[in-house]
This record gives sequence, structure tokens and C-alpha cells, in this order.
Amino acid sequence: MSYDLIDIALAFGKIAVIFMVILLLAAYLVLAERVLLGRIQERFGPNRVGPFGLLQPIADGIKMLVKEDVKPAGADKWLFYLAPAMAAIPAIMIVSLIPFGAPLTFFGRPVGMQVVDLNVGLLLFIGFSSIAVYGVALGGWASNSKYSLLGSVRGLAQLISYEITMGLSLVPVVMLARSFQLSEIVDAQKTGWFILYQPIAFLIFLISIVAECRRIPFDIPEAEGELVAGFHTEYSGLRFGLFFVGEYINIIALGGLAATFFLGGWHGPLLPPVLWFLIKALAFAFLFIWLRGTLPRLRYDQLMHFCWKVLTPVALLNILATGWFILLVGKG
Amino acid sequence: MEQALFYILATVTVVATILAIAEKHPVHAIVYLVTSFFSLAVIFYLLAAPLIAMFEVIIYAGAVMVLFMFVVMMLDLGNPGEAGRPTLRHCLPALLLAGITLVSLVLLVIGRGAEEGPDVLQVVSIRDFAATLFGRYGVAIEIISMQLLFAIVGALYLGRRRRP
Amino acid sequence: MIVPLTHLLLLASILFVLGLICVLIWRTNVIMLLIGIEIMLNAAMLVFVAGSHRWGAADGQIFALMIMAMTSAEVSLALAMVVYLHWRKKTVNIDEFRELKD
Amino acid sequence: MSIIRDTKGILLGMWTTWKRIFRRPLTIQYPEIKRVPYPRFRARIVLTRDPDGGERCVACYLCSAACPVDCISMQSAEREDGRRYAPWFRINFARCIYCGLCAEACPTMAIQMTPEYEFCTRNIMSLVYEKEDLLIDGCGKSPDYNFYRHAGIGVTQPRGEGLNEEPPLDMRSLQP
Repeated sequence: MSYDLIDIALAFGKIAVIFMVILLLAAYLVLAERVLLGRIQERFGPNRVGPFGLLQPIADGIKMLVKEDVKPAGADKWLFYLAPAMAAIPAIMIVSLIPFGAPLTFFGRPVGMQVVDLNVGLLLFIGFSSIAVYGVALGGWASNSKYSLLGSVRGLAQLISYEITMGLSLVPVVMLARSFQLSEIVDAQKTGWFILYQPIAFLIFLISIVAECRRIPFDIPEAEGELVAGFHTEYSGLRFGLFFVGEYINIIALGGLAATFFLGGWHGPLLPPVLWFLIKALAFAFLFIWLRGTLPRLRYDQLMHFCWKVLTPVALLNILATGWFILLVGKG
Repeated sequence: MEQALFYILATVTVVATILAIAEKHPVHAIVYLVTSFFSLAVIFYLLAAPLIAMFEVIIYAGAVMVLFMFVVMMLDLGNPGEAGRPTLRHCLPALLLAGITLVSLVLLVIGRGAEEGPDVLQVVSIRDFAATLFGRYGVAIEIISMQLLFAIVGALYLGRRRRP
Repeated sequence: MIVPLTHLLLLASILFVLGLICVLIWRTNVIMLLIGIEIMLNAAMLVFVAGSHRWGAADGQIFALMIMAMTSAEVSLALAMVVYLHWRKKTVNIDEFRELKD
Repeated sequence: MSIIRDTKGILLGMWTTWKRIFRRPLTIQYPEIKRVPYPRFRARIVLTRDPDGGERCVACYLCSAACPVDCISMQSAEREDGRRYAPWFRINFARCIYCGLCAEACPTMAIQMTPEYEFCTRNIMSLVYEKEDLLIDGCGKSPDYNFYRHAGIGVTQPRGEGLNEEPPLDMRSLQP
């Protein structure tokens, strides 16, 4: 396989465009979340900066940039500085795996609408989401604060538990698509979305990604009623901003992956593929915000009980049932 | 290019492992070790074993090391003074034994000569891997699953609630 | 082969010896002891994967996978043991647990 | 089946919040739209005057004693005819919590609360209000109440000449 200048330029252009779009989407997702939460609680969200508050993300960004960067006394310096990046980078890397459109043709060569199309893309996604645990754990541990440490220990336990159910819920998808490659998984759903064959796996995956994002029914690591802000209590300024933006990029990325695995990715009638993909991914983001506006926080023991005694057995049974289904019906 | 990448990654692996061993602090050691395992995973990917590379990331970096970190944080083993810092008395025999082992291994490896086999371009695809795994090594799969089951039972037994 | 097999074996042997050093130096601290074992197992996996790549057979990768499955079982049990022993004695120093011999 | 009940609970809650999204927010956009508080709203404190125009305050210190944050201070003095008054009277609105205990404690209805709530400022020292700033030309609530007409015995009026007050009884005339 040989590369020439146009290939490299196309790859870099793709990366730059996707990076910009994702950052912009994450920034505006913050605004959308604040407005929607406001509407759910019958108030306006932020509406002061610019028309309808549309410049609010920029104002927030400037605020975070110019805030003082505080390092608590007795903190582990390098790990404290490293942890926000360790939380944000895996989220950005996950985005690079998602196929968000049909391959196009530039300069006479096909360009997949995806940064990399690995043959083990699905496993790489699980790998990155398991690496993201370190940002939470080290950030809380390095802060030298009780609340942060409690938050990070809780986060560790929660994230490794829900990773297992997430992985198990993706096994039926692999069995049906017969590939780990994300583009092939999307192609396998041309005729029927996997949510029709695998509603239980979809539900388990949905619950697991909400837990992976540490969003509200499962926001044990940062439970503000108990732990101030959990693992990022001691962070301020740009480092807090990295945690924050990482969380929202994670929401978009996991929403996009849920759309890819269960809702047919970019397949859809009438509209262009990229638009279909964005609609599906942002629908998941909306669902996350809606859940946050509705549900109370689970207790820690309820969370672990739910994962190990309900979700994991159900996911295993679902794999078994899918195996029998494929063996008997011979589908796929 | 892959060759240069391999040597860079090998250097990163060895240096990170040395730092992990020399570090007095368990949490720092774990972070260095994760770096080492991550670059080892990329080496596996270069060696045309993408599945093993991914499982290295998921299981070693993502699960085993997280479990270590969880235990270190939960038991608060963070302070380096505790748990017997090694002295020179500990180090000397270790270094001696390690030196002997290393020299003999290197001699063994180099002594085999630089015989280079034919350039095998037959890459193992994931399908071949799965067919071999579940076909020829089916009994091994069963044994491993039994072992995991026993590990679960053992962990549950050790972690059971005792009467105070 | 991207690099000669000899270089891969050299890397693996260096890693193995580093793991051995870790076990020998930190033989009083259970956590670091287990970490040393992990390093040695990784060196073994590297040898298996290099062999699999050298001869184009899947068996080496399968053995690497088996090692991983075995390691996860071993580590979960060992760490459960560490938690239990720490609960008993408030230390992870191996020398404190001599009575396990009897 | 508890799972059906739980699922129903979650879906019901989500339906409730879904309906809320499309409702008009209840928030009043403050600087543009100012709500008119009710007359008995408890905001800025004033000192009122008698119907005759004299100060009502008799410097009894009851408001100062009742104040939970100790933001009221004053000094008492007496005029030649025995009428008490406060030469200086000071309320620190930077500390005031608008609880209304002072207005309730006041026996002469001198200290009262008004609905005026917009008097914040950037300079915290300008929130210390002296007697001149507090005193208003009016009676506030209960405009015909005049303490010294009811109870100011022996100071501004002879005995038995107050409002609704019977003349003093001659004890001897009651004897058999």
C-alpha cells in the first residue's frame, strides 16, 4: 500500500474537519443541555450572551481560559496535570472510529467518511473506553483530597463493571454482522437495523453507555450532593474544562457508536447520510439530557447490584439466545 | 517505517518498565506499566496480531491494571514508607541472578545465529484465528472457562461477608 | 517479518529479566510482586506472538489469549487474597504472613 | 412484577418532563420586566413619622435587640419634656436579612418595611443607612396610630386625656 501526497492531505483534512466539528458540537451540546434542563424545570436556560444565548459557549471558553489554575497542596504534580488529558484524549480517539457517511470520491479516489477503518474497530472502542478510566482514577487520586479519592474509587468500580456489560451487549452485534469492522457492521444493517433483532442488547448497551459517560442516573463518581464534585473537585480553569469537554465529546461519540451498532449508522432514506448520522447521534445526546432532567441518582450499592446481578446475566443469556437463533434459523 | 516504529516502541516499553520497577510508589508504577503495555500492544499490532493487541489494551491496560489501582487506592497503600522498601541487600542477589539470566538468554538468542527463514507473508486473519481457536483448541477453551469460573467462586469466597 | 526474530526475542528476554528483577527486589511487597509477574507474562506473550508472526500460524496468538485469560483469573484471585490479608493484618508485607506456611 | 412497575415509573417520569419541555417558562426576565411586589412585601426598612409630623421612634432598643444579625444600632436621648428620641440611628443593609423581626418588635410602629427592593450598589459602605436616609415624611402603615396619644403617660399629655383612655380613678371615691 503506497501513499502519496493527496492521500496524506486528504487524511489530515478529514482529521481536522472532524476535530473541529466535534469540538463545536461538544460546546453547543453544553448550551443545549443547559437550555433543555431549563425548559424541563420551566425556566429559561442561558439567554443573555448573544441572540438566544448562542454565544454562551464562547463566553464559557474564555472564562475557563483566563481562570486561575489551582494546584492543591500535596497534590501529585505530574499525575494531576496529566489526568484531564487522559480523560479527554480517549473520548476524542473514539470519534475517529465512527463511520459517519457513505464513502465519497475526491480526486478520483474513494475516501471513506471515517478517520480509520480498522478490522478490530469495535475492540479498539472498548479498549479506549477502558483506558478512559485512568483519567477519572488518577485525577481523583492525585488531588490529595478525600472527596476526590472517594469519587475516583467509586468511578473505578463503576466503570470497570459497566464496561463488561457494554462488551457483552456488543457480542450479539458482532455475531450478526460477522465482523469487528465498523464499516461492515453498518453495511450489515442495510436491510434491517440491529435494534429490531437485538432490542435487549440495545437496552443494555444504552444503560452501559450512560454509566460510561457518568451521566445522571449513574453519576456516582461526581455525585454533587455527597462528594462536592467527585474526582474533579480540585480542578479549575483549563484542566476542569478538559474534563468537562471530554465528557461531552464522550456523549457524542458514544451516541454515534450506539447509532452505528444498532440504528444502522448513516443508512436512511431521503436525507444525505451525514445528516442521518448526525440526527441519530444527537437523538442519543438528547436522550442523555432528558434522562438527566428526569431521573434521580442511584445509590452506590444499587448501581453495583444492578450491573452484576441483573445486566450481566441478561446479557449472557442474550448472547446464548442469539447463538441458538443463528444456529437454528441460519441468519446472517 | 514499521521498523523505525518498532524500535521506538521497544525503547518506550523497556524504559517504561524500568521506571515502573524503580518507582517506589505503586500508583506511579502502575501508570508507567500501562504505558509499557500500551506500546507493547502497538508492537503486537505491528506483528499482525490486531486481536491480541486489542485484548492487551482491554484486559491488561484496561482491566488488570485498573484492578491493581483499585486495590492500591482502596487499601491506601500509597505511602511509600510502608511495605518494605528494598535495600541494597535485597537488590544485589536480584541483580546478580538477573544478570546471569539476561546474559544466558542473550547468548542463547544470538547463538542461534541470524538465520532468517523465508519471508512469511501469510497473515493470520481474525477468521482463521477464530476457526483455530474454537476448532482445534476447543478443549483449551473449556479449561480456561472452568478456570475463570473457579476464579469467580474463589473471589466470592474470599470476599464473602463474615460475622464480625 | 518487519524486524528479525532475534530482535523480538531480545526484547522479550529483556522484559522477562526486568520482571524477574521486579519480583526479586520487591519480594516483600505483594502488589509489586504481582506486577513483576505480569511483566514476565507479557514477555512470554511477546514470544508467542512473534512466533505466530514468524510461521504464519494462529497457534501462538491463541496461546497469548490463553495467557491473558489465565492472568485475569490469577490477578482477580490474588488481589482478593491481598484485600483479605490486608483486612486481617493491615499490611501487604509478605514477611508478616509466615504462618500461611503451616 | 416489580420490573413492570419500575419501568412504568421511569416512563411516567420521562413523559412528565417531556410535557414540561414545551411549556412556557415561568421565569420573569428581571431587568427588563420588573414584578410589582405586594404592599406588605418585606424589603427596605424605613422610619416613619407621627400623624403630627414628629418622629415615632422612642429609642427603646427593642428592634436592635430583636435583630438576629445585629445590623441596627442607635443611641437614645431625652428631650426636656421627657420625650425619648434617637439622636442617631443606623441600619447596615449589607447585613440585614429582611426578616422583619424589628418591625414586629417596634412598639411605636416607627420601624417599618417597604416593598422597595432595588437598592443594591457596588460600594458596600453606601449600604450603611443613617437616620436621615431612613426617615420618611409619612406614616407608612396604620397612618392614624400615634403612640404618645395612646400611651405616652406624663410626657406630652396629662393623665386621662389619651385616645380611648378613661380618666384616672379616684380610689377614695370607691370606698364604702
